[in-house]
Amino acid sequence: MIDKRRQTADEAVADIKDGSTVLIGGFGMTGEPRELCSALAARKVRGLTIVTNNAGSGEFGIGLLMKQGCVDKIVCSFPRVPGSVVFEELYEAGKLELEMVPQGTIAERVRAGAAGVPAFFTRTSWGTPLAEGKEVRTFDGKEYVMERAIRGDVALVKAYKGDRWGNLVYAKSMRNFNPVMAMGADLTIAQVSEIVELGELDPEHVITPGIFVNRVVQLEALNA
Amino acid sequence: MIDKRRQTADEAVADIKDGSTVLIGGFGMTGEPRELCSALAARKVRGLTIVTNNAGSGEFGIGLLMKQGCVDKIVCSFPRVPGSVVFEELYEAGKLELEMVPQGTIAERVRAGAAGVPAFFTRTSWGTPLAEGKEVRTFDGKEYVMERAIRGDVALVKAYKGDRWGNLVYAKSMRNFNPVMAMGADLTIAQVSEIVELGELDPEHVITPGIFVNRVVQLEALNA
Amino acid sequence: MTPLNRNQMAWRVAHDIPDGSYVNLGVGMPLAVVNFMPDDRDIVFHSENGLLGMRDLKPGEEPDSELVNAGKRPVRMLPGGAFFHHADSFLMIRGGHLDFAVLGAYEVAENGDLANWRLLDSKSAPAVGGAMDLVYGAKKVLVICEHNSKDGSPKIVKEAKLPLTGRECVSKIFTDHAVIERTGDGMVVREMIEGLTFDELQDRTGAKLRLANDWKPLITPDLPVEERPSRKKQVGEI
Amino acid sequence: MTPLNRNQMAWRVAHDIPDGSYVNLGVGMPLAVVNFMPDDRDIVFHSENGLLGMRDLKPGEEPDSELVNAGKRPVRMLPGGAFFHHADSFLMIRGGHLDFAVLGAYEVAENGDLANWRLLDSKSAPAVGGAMDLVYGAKKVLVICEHNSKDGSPKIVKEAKLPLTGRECVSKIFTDHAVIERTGDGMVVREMIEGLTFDELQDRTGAKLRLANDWKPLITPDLPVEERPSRKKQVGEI
Repeated sequence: MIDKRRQTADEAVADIKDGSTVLIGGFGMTGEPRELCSALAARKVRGLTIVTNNAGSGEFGIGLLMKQGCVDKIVCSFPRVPGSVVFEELYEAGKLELEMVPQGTIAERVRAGAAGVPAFFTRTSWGTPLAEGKEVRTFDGKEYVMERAIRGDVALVKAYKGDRWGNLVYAKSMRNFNPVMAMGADLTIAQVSEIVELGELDPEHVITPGIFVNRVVQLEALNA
Repeated sequence: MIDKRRQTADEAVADIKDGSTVLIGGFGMTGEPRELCSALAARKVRGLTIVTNNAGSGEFGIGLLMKQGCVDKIVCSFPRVPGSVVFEELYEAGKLELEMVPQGTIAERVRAGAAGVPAFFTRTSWGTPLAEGKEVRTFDGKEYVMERAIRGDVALVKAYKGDRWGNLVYAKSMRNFNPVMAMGADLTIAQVSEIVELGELDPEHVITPGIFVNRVVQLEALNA
Repeated sequence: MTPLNRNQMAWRVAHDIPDGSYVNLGVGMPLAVVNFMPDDRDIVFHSENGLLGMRDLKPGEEPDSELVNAGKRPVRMLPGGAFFHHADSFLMIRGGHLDFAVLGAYEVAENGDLANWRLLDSKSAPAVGGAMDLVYGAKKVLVICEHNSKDGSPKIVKEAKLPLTGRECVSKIFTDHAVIERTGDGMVVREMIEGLTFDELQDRTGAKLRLANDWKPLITPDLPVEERPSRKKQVGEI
Repeated sequence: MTPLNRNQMAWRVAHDIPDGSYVNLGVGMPLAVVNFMPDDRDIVFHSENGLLGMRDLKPGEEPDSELVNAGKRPVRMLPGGAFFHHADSFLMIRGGHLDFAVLGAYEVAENGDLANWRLLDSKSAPAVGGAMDLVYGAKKVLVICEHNSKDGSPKIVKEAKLPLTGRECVSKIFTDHAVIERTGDGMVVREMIEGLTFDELQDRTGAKLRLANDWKPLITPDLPVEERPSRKKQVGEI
């Protein structure tokens, strides 16, 4: 029987290793898998590379992971948001490596890693400092930058509902990076507001099919 | 006001030009935009390149397009299915150019064209005759084949329901190539079983957002 | 001579976008454009976090923490809207499916180069967001910015000195002084505010301008800017 | 000595797939595997046209023309299934998300090369479908095929002569005579049907085999193959 349910966030993240590359869904606080991040932070893992869009607000979730010294490097597009105090402090003290990647390039690199594509070309960042050191190639008279895939050891995502096969649906704009990150790692862990019976999610409406998801844990209710 | 509705298939395809590259959704007969293909065939356009998975069954839809002499070249993965008599006759007579592309490579090349990616690398077809003449490159010790994007002038797709903004939902396995082709062309035309009021399609359940679709025409009811 | 305020600039941009367009609004000043769309136009606003068909909340409407725009502010959805994930959202952007992107600017160069993501003297971390995706992805890039910085230096320059967001990507610039189009034949002034001469405008501009033969006065309604409680400005708000 | 029939071969493959696996079945003989899955295992079948969690129709169940598998035959969905489009479906295949692909074969070489999409003497058009995606994409590729062609020539060969589908990609071969695993140390026979000696098996095989120390007899239940109305065989049915 396939049963990907886990009882607690602690149990769900118990075996994540030091030095892992961890993809984290969410866009600002919307769709951030905060409880999974906090459970991981509580384990005081070390040497993580995290791939996510923003660098956390306050001292919870992604912010707590950084605060606890778990993170060596962050790959993101927009680290600073109101309240990204932990990031700013660590970055300015030189204690955190930052790889700045355009938002769409993060999404496409993670998707490429999920799709067996080791590298692709994109116009984005051509002629800018973010293309420095990258291969540039001309197709049909236009220059493009070669980008490499990102593959996670782990993905932490947040969804609205899930089932024991790992199927997920989201609510409104919490979808954002979550389905992308969910595809992109060897071990994908989802926190959901509600675990429903198998068959309750309409197969037409499933956004993340369970094949991408290894563990599902039910946490707080949506908007609770 | 955005109103992408058209009254008939004939009206919807009236301005498709000779020599166009036409992406066609469907997998065998499931999800084939048959009436749009037939309307295009009736116009006796010439010199089309069609990109699709199969090469039509019988003398309707894609089969009729070929029968009427509209097609110079077909890009597909699996031309022969029971009833693909028109294809077989033209191909064996040397009247139809065939570009054989693995099924996933068709999907990925069309998606790349939709996503502004001019080329990408894939393991698929490495070491086989279908990689001949293609650039091979090694990443992390494994060889990959470079594939170029496909971009359509036109896409013909079939969906279950649509609205006047061009949002589409599908029914079961008719989804197949349709949402992929819908993203991949400058002019996307959808035939649907039912046009519903704006707002009737739940934004959580829209599969093809209207941004990809230029025209929607209501044809036969599903399973009619 | 009275320069436009931010609302008037947003109003002017809004009236340049034709019915039926798909539009992305950058974080900061561009976000105000949504408030001034003419009622008779169906415009579909795209937000890079995965929304099509969004609008600002109506006064008194309850915000939903799960429904925010790219600036992380609560919005609502129009009938006909759709949700999708980030890879699909940036496929839309990067694949040329958007008609317009409206972006802020630190500098726009004579050749259309845009710099809007990083200041040279900044000690803190950079933040690029989706700007580099939008500049090459949207069919047309509209820039909305003050004509001059607070110290009087021009934002429309001969050559950009700041790190670029994209090369030769800007189509049209909407400032508090003028509407300027980038053409194959250089920067052309289409509209100027009343009481400003072309020579005065050129003096305030680093790039070489040309006045269109059919130029018009830049006129907008009175649109007072409400005082909002001050808050720390977000990076990327230009 | 009685070679297995097609159903028995499919049964044997089915019993090799552990609980919880995600599996794609190629068109033709592999499709029969779905009928013989042990009841106590949750196996999620993937179909490249965009289904996860499909099963064959139950006897008497009404077919739905909108719900077909990769062989274009009607199927049903289990609770927990999902629909998706072709780009996502092949992302699953090519990105390594499937545990097993079960494929037919014209030839399997000693080094694991597979040829299963094109015969040399064929005058008609080739047809590759999703085979080239599956051979490199699935974590393990299981081959189901008769041990010998109708003319007696081996399908497991020293070197493939037909156009390849993929290189060094086959993990395990299930024939009507034996179960053979490709190891770092060559082709190893894990099971043989009763009444067959290893020398006889080697005689019927082009590749060099080695008999595992712990080899077992290849035993399956009686599973008669029903006579079906003959129909034109589809290309790709191997």
